[in-house]
Amino acid sequence: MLFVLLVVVVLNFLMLHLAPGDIADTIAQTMGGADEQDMAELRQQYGLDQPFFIQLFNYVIRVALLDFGHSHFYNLPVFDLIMERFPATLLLVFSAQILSLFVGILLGVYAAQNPNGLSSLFVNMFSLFGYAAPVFWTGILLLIAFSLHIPIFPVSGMRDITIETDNFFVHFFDVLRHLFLPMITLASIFFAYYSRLCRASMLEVLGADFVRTAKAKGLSKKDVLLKHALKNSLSPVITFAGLSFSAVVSGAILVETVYSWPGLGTLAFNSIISRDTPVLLGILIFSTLMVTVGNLLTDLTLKALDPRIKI
Amino acid sequence: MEDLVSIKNLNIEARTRAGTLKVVNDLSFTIKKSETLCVVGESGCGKSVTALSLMSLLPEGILKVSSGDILFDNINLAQLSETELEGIRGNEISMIFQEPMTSLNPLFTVGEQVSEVIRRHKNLNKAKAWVNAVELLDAVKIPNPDKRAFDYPFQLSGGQRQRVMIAIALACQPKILIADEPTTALDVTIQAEILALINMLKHETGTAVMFITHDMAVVAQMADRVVVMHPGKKVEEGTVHEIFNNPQHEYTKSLLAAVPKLGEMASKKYPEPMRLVGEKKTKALKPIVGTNEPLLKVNNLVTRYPVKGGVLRRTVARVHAVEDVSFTIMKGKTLSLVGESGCGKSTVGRSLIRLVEPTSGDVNLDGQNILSLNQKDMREARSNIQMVFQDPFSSLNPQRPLFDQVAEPLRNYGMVKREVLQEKIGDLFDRVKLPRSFMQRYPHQLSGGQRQRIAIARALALNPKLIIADEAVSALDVSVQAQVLNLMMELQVDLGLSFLFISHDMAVVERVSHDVGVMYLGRLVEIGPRQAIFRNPQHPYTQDLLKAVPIADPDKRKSERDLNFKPLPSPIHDLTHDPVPSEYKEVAKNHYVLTTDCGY
Amino acid sequence: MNKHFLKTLLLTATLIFTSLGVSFAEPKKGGTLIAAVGNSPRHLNPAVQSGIVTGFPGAQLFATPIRYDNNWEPQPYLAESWEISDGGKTVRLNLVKDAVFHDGVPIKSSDVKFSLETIKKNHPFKTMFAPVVSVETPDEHTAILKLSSPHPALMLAMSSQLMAIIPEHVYGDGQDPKTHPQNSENVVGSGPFKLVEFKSGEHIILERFDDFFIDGRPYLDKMVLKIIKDPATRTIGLENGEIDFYAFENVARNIVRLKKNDNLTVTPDGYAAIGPIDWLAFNTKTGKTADVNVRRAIAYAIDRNFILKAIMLGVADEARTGIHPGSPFYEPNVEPYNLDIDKANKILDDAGYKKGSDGMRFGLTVDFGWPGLKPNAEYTKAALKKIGIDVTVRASADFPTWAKTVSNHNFDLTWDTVFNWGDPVIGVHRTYQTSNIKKGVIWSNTQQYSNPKVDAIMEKAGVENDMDKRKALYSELQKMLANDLPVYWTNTLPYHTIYSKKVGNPPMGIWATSSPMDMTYIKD
Amino acid sequence: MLENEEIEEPTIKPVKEIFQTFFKSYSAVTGLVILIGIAVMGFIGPLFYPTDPFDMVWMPFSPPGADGFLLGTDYLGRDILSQIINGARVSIAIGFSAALVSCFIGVGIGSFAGFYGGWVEETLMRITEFFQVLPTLLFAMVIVALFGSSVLSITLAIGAVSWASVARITRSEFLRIKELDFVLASRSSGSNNMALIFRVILPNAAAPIIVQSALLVGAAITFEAGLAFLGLSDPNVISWGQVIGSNRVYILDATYTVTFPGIAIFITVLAISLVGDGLNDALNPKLRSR
Repeated sequence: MLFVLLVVVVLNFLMLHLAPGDIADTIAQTMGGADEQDMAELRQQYGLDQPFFIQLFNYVIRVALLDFGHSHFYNLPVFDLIMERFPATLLLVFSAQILSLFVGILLGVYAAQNPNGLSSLFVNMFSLFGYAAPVFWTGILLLIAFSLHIPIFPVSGMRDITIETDNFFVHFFDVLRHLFLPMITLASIFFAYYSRLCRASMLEVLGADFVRTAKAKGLSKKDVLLKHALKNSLSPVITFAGLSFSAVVSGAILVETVYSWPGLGTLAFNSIISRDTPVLLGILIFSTLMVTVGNLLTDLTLKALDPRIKI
Repeated sequence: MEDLVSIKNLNIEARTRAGTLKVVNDLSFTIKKSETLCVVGESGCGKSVTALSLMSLLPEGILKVSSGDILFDNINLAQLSETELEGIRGNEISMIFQEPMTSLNPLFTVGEQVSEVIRRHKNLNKAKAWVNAVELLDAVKIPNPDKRAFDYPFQLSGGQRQRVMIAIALACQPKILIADEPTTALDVTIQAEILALINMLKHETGTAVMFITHDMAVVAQMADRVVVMHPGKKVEEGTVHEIFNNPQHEYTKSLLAAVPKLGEMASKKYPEPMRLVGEKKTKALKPIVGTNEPLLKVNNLVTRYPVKGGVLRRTVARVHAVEDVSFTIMKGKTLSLVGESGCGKSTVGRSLIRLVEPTSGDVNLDGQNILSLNQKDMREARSNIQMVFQDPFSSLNPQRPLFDQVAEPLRNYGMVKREVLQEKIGDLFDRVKLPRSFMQRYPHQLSGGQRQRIAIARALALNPKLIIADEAVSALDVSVQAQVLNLMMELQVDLGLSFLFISHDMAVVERVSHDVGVMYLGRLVEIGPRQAIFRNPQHPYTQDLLKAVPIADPDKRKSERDLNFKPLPSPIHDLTHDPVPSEYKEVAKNHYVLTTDCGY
Repeated sequence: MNKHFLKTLLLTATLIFTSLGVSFAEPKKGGTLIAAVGNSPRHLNPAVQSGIVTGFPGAQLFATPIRYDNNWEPQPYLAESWEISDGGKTVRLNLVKDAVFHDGVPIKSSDVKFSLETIKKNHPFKTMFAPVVSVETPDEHTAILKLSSPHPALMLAMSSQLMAIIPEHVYGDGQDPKTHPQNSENVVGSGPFKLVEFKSGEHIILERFDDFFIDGRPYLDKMVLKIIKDPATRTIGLENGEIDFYAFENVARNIVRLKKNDNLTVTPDGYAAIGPIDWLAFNTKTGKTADVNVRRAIAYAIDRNFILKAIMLGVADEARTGIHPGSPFYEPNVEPYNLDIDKANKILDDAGYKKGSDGMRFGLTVDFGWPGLKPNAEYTKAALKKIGIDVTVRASADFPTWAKTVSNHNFDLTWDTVFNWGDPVIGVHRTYQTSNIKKGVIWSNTQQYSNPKVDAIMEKAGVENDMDKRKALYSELQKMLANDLPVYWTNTLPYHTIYSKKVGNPPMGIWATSSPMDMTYIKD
Repeated sequence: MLENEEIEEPTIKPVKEIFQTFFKSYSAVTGLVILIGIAVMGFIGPLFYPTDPFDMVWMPFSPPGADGFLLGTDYLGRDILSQIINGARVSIAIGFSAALVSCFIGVGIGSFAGFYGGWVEETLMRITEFFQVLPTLLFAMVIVALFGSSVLSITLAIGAVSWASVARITRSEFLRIKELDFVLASRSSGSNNMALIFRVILPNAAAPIIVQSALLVGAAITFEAGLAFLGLSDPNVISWGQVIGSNRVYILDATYTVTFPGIAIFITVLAISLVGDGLNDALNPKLRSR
């Protein structure tokens, strides 16, 4: 994990270095321009006149001390900026992941019972839709449908800031209402993966010797399916869920942009438009961290599920 | 006695892409209360399918009973609802399977899995069922059952898992226990224990047993009556003595002829091919004499694998796979290495041609020290030693035609010009008795025996001096095994080959070897001429091992009290472990016995 | 039935009753205005940050010496009166007596002096206060600005957004005002609203400042500025009533759509001082566009009408020169370069740019300054193909990259939107002056256009206090520029304000939302 | 007595049988037909429908069907049908070349890691792991944003971020296959490492790699669309994603400008995944009985 973070930090720095134009350029242009002398001053201020390796070293040290630099666009420390947005993305990513896992497993188990039947075909088609439709497109269509034509969900944001109450539940349900469409949109991509994987894995497990043993014990169909088979077929699904964390985060960027969800995705989008590179790279580090933690959680879940796994 | 199970004119069909296929054809037999019926036959004869149909557990959509009746306790199983069947399964009919490694659910403790079946059929509460389960584990002789009940299957050895399966099967005192090849995947010592356990429990509870196996030796040990099956049909039925002493059907006869029986070579100094039913009687079965000129000398061979661990992936321990092993193979002779799984015999074979890199020792082939060669010279040296592997399904590249596979070594060494390659390969096909028309076929178009022939042809292509046959016949049905063994012996005579024959099957080893080495936990515990080892085993391990081997003769049944095996210790040691060198005592000419500790 | 339910019922009934009733003509106190903002501001201190994004919250948080009504007339604000003397070289401001900052500290003339100096030093609009030599503070409520020359733009420069009065006791602590922490949080302002919360990219919440120096104002209790970047999302929000107010809408399609909505008012009023003009700028120094004939041919090949009708859907106005048509200095009688493909081809043929075998003469690149101009750039590609110019559209992912390219003069053509900022001296001169060819500085004279006559006229117009004479000078300037064509001006950017019918008195001065909304209220 | 064992199911089937299995599946054939149709449309279509996608041919925002424009016109009056026809070429080309790039990197890294083991594997898999946790879209955004949005940079960016799955699959296949006896046999009959990797193991590992790469094509197309949606596309070429991205502001009134290219992407990705499923069934004998 530390290694991954170190690599991303170094990679960040390399990209910054290789890309045309440096931070001083960007700052100068954002403020409306600067002459040669101002530029030199800026470069010195940001340590850009130092040799490559010293700059790299300084960058790594700064990141290690949680100093991701300063956003010249928002005029805030990048770390503060990211911490402000981080919870929203975390909420979206994890709720979508859990929802898609839940629905995917449900569909997969359902389809596995009759692998060649109509229900299986239906599950397959349903999940393929989520897989093949670009997530931002799904988002736009849902937005038009459920915020404009049938306005039952809010258009944007995460909270209705006009609510004036300290009641926790009011706020909770308000966030839930805002979360609903983005979460469904993001989860829709992964219904496909999880349900197909769960179906395949269930089919494989249903052919396993120990399922035959369970049947030979005289257990009911339900017990065989939900107790013996399901628990065993979860591992590949959860493993894959861990691997797809980075894809979920990627999807979240698009979904956030569509729904103006105040998370790292919109921040990243905005940072691109304003070439706020420190923020962008900070987000990259943070989301890598988020994915790594997600993977760790997956490993822990797998371990809880399967006594054979040691970490 | 009363019939417990009665199968009448049973037909079972398989649905395949090619259409429906009859797997079981008009089969009828009965099982009486408290008797052991062995159903014997080679792979694909329909014996396991019959067992599953008795459980009504044929895989849906693939196999189907097309006609016939299965009566259990005078109830026609076909007329029962699924719920009623669930009440019978595990309760009145129960079953154990071939693979103890996969037959238990890996995610539940064994206690849970045993108590589950009790709760299902006996309506006990959780705590009582657990107590009952622990008692059952004790009954199947699992040590410390109250503690082991909390273990997961992966924490148990293969033999213990099969005991758990037996505990599950016998939990509700079923009227019949179906055992489908329950010992095939186990080592011979464990097999002996499991067979003894089944026999003991059978006598205690009076349950009937339907025992399915391909192994005539096991049949001889277990059966009261025998049903012999040959593709889908019953060819013969009778008591165990009738079948062994006076077989009627040609197939039964050929099957018995193909089974090597431990002890039948005791009087012969040199190995010789088997006489198989159907072959011309006139064919001379000459003993294979060989020479006394050493070909391969192995001294103090040690092979250890690192075990990596921790954050930095450092080596934290070592697997001591081969520990101070020395032996010599003579030109034109066969040395067999025997031992149970994990004893290091395969690693010895692979170390010799450096498929795994030995840690230390000398390997001297015809005066050339193999371990000191550089990569290029090693490549040359490999042409003198070739290997034949165990699994006929994985030993050939599925994507290349057979011609290419046999030609591969020749091409690699650039030994033969292109024009004569065709002819040379043709010769090799002739040698292993495969039609030349097979040259453009792919491996999947071949049977297992044919594949092993191809593997042998490939090994022969470079005119090697030594062939390492690593369990080369273990995966084959007995009749095919006998043919391949005969072929190997024939080639040995014709080409003056030496073999290092690695096997776990004592009866086969007795048939083919000049010399035998017994391995245990990485060490050679005893080595000497075949006759000396089998007739006069000196090391306690060799003695126990020989005791465990079932003999394909119902008159030579083993009794339970002979059995007392120790569990195999772990070959993994930490880095500081410094094993003592192996020291041997020569008890007779060329017969050496390990005197230092080997862990047994 | 419990008490709570009764109460709710009563409340609902009241609400229905009042909403059905006639709305009050008189402004009413209380209520929350939900406004949308198209982008997240960098921070909230307009003294060191230009732009309309900071301008909106900035004008609510900070008061300016004067403010303008919608007839370009200066009105008292923080300065209750002012006198101009010495031929325009001395300006005396008399401040309101009881004004205080949000932390309760009185606003003194020294704060005005500090603010002006800070702006002069840090604000990108260098011409705004360039002639101001010094500020004298004879007493706490009087500030006297001394100028080196008359400066007609000064009054405008002292109004909304451009001259925020910031507290010296906060920003004078030695930190760089451009990166001062209190630019974003704990803002101590001087305006009608104080900051409750600023979450970048999410929202800005403002609430009424009770000690505001104009009694009874502001009317609103609270303003919530939601930051919503996606135009479609904003539009849906306005349509389903989640958002009451949005200014600076420039997506023509949305304007047309929202105009059809009975619950909303859509108006282009209130942007006179912003003066945004879309134009196609040429590199007049290097490349093919250094030739005025090429520039003219391009101008003839581009159909301004198409841009107005098809891209802008008729909601934008024609702009023939660099001065906004809403400005009193606008001169419409210049060569308009109406679409004439034949003429364009002829000019190029005559100038010696022959068509090649593929029908193409030469290639050019076109950049664009912000995503809204992408259609214009794409249109340019299609339009210039007809006169044999092969145009490659260069997309910069971000503003700084484009700005760097253009300000370093590495371009052929670029689409851009440039603001007049009220007076030509502030927003117009900068793009044509020879002296303002500043490499690396965007919205300077990046065309590198240089004409001594033009320079001379601008110099004169900049200090001319007589309105008619000034108009004449600017008229001549516009004609000369149209002839040299360093830039081909097409249209105004169609800024519109959209607000719900329940909003009373939306800001309709010349500065749109960059002016204080102390008079805005919510009808019942 | 002759050998009479049953011939078991082949583990890897010859080409002919693969084709047979593939073409027996209706969904796979449908997918293939659609895919070929789209490719034909993209590459030959412009000959029959020569309208330049960049030309303004009619009034902006003509609804579909009106005035002879089947799918209507966009905000500049450009023909959306022509954009979809021409966009197919770019979208498919980017999809395939990006998948090819990832396949190349993934197979290279995966096969060497799986074959050599030890520190080589350790290092290579750490790198793979890194690319696995890197949020791909974000990383590609950074690359494109920093280095400019041209077709090349977009293709390379997509290729560079999506190879991890191929590498993992290749490695695990190599780990599995290299233990099989025929590899040992080939080694003991004198094959060198390169021959083992490329002539012996890789052909046997091809099936899952091909299936994964096929799916990557679909993923790359959506990926490109996602980048274009965020405004990171090359404005000088028409791709479906770009059509969506640039029409995005008009979705409320001219929803069709976004709907049609969205449907085009949807159908293409769907077709690719159907083909992928078909390939999977045809190449993977384990799944056949299901």
